[in-house]
Amino acid sequence: MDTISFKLDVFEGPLDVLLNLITKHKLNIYDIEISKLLEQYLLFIEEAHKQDLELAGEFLEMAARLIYIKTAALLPRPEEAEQMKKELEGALIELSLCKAAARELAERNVGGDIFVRRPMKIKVDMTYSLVHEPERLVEAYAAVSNKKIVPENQKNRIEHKINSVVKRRIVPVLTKVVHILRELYATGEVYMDKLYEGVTDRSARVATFLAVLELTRFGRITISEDNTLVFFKGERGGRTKWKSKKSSEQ
Amino acid sequence: MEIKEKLGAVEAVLFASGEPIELYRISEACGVEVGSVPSLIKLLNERYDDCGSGICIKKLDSSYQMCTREEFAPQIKTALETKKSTPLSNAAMETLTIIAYNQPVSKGFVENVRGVDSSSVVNNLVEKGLVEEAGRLDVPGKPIIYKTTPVFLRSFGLSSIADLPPLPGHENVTTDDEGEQISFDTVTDEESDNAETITTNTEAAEDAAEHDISD
Amino acid sequence: MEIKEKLGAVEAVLFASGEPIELYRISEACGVEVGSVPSLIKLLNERYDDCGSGICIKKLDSSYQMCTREEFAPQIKTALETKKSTPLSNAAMETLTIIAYNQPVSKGFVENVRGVDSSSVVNNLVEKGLVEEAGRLDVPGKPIIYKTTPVFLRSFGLSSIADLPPLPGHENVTTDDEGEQISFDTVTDEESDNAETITTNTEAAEDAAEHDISD
Repeated sequence: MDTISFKLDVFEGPLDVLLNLITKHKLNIYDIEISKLLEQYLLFIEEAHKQDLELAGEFLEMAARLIYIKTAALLPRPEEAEQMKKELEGALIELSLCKAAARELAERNVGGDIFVRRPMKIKVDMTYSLVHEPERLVEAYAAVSNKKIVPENQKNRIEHKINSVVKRRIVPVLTKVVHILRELYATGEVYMDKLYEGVTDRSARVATFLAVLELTRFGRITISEDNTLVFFKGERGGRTKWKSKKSSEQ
Repeated sequence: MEIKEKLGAVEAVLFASGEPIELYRISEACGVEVGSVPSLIKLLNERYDDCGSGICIKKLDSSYQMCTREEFAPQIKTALETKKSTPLSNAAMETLTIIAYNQPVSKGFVENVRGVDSSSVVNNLVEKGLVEEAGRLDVPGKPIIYKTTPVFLRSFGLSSIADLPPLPGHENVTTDDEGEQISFDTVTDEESDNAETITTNTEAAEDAAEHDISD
Repeated sequence: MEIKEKLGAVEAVLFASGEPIELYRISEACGVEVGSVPSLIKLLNERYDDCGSGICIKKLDSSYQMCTREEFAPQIKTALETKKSTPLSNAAMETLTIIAYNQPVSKGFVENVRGVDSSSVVNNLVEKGLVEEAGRLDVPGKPIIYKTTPVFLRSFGLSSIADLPPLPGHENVTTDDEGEQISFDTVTDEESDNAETITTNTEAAEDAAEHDISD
């Protein structure tokens, strides 16, 4: 498989990976086939796991984002998905432009070949000679210390962010696995949406996503073809025509 | 004062200063009209060209700096025993490009474009003298914004930011409706701190538009 | 290799080296016979003489150094001194204020408040005579601490530090629990790099604690 050839350490973040996949699979960056991109991206993540590489949270976040776009596209109001897709495309276009510009600029780099001198060491009086109003100091201090007077809502946001960083380590995927299994024991099946319901915390969303991924990988659960429903593998009654891609591969 | 003497003075001042020195400072120090400085420097450069000199004077924004000619890099490197200069990494080049084309911008802006934390890359560019602080953005958190330096201009053979090569295929991207598209920042979880990014971004887009016209 | 090229190479090497450079080294780097170096340098000096150049090459023992001609010393001095009337950058002004209101403080303290490495800014302020060393902090690493100078007072029309204009909400700032005060760092420019921020912040708090003790 293509993915094997990935040298994982050469990627600078998830957008970089996506750009690479888009080029490699000749996808149209102005109208990306999300499902295809997602498929390739998941293969990439799988490969990373195989190589025992620990991917930064942002890589998993991107997976969650792609899945979200793909899923949202199936919802009654696909506008949001469309919007998110556009935004992602915008980001990718911008980054690819930036990369092209960087390559062009790099060719002009003569920095290592031009030499300059240090200033001559002449004894000169460098004492500052301008005069300012003392209020200039207050202004300058305000520029830094505005950070000090933090509005309450911002404080919360910061706390939340710090927590989310901390939580990413504390809340293991396992808790989400348990959560999902519990849901499934109770109802037999659960909509993907419901798993994410009320989960606004970034790390928790990632954990949920990973939990689903893990459970699928170990063949414990199956995801419906349209990625909206999760159920115990082989235990799904009535609508057996819904075969997951994973199980048909196996 | 004879022109010969003026030339000598300008040359001596440029040599002694080492760093880029503003046009007005040259004028003040050498007692010549501000307006005549560029022509004096042109004369000096012509003289250097004529005799195949090892040095030349480069214009960097409104400053001038005396430096060696690229072609003598091998000899200088041998003489100074400088180790091979490591080229900038892709990450550094990307970050530098983002700052160069959108300056002044915050680390957050760079991070949004690249999709990864870019703080250490920016710090590294500051250390290399390629970018520097340019004040703070007037939004909550007061992030420091960065711009490129004369070292950047010199290193990339530019005499001002206006000389940056046009963005490849940027006519496709900066058209009006795509300006919309670039506001991708809204998606990230950090919606809140993107007010900043969006503003800068819009400015960047406008800049680009202006740039288009002036091209 | 043509003589013109040799001259260019020798000139470039002398320019770039700054310090006196040994004859054999010039010969090695430029690929010319040791014996021919003096005559090449003589040619260069003749050229400089002819056009009344601001620079010349001096012989010191078996080394050579490129320098400015003495007659241009006044212009050079003026040029280098004009730097002192260049207004302070934003970064410098911020740093100066932080030192003024919290003195004596270490570079680390300034860095923690500003959120970026401020070492070169502090050095610059020392060069300008606006701040000066005030001993060392009695903590591991013994960091140098800085305070403002009489030049600072003069530049801002103050007769003593007690005259510093009060800061809005400054009761939080000048009270003894500086630990509090520093805690605003949690809100560094880009919240995104908070992992890092947390660490630095802890250090800042510790710094401050130690600072308190030593006071």
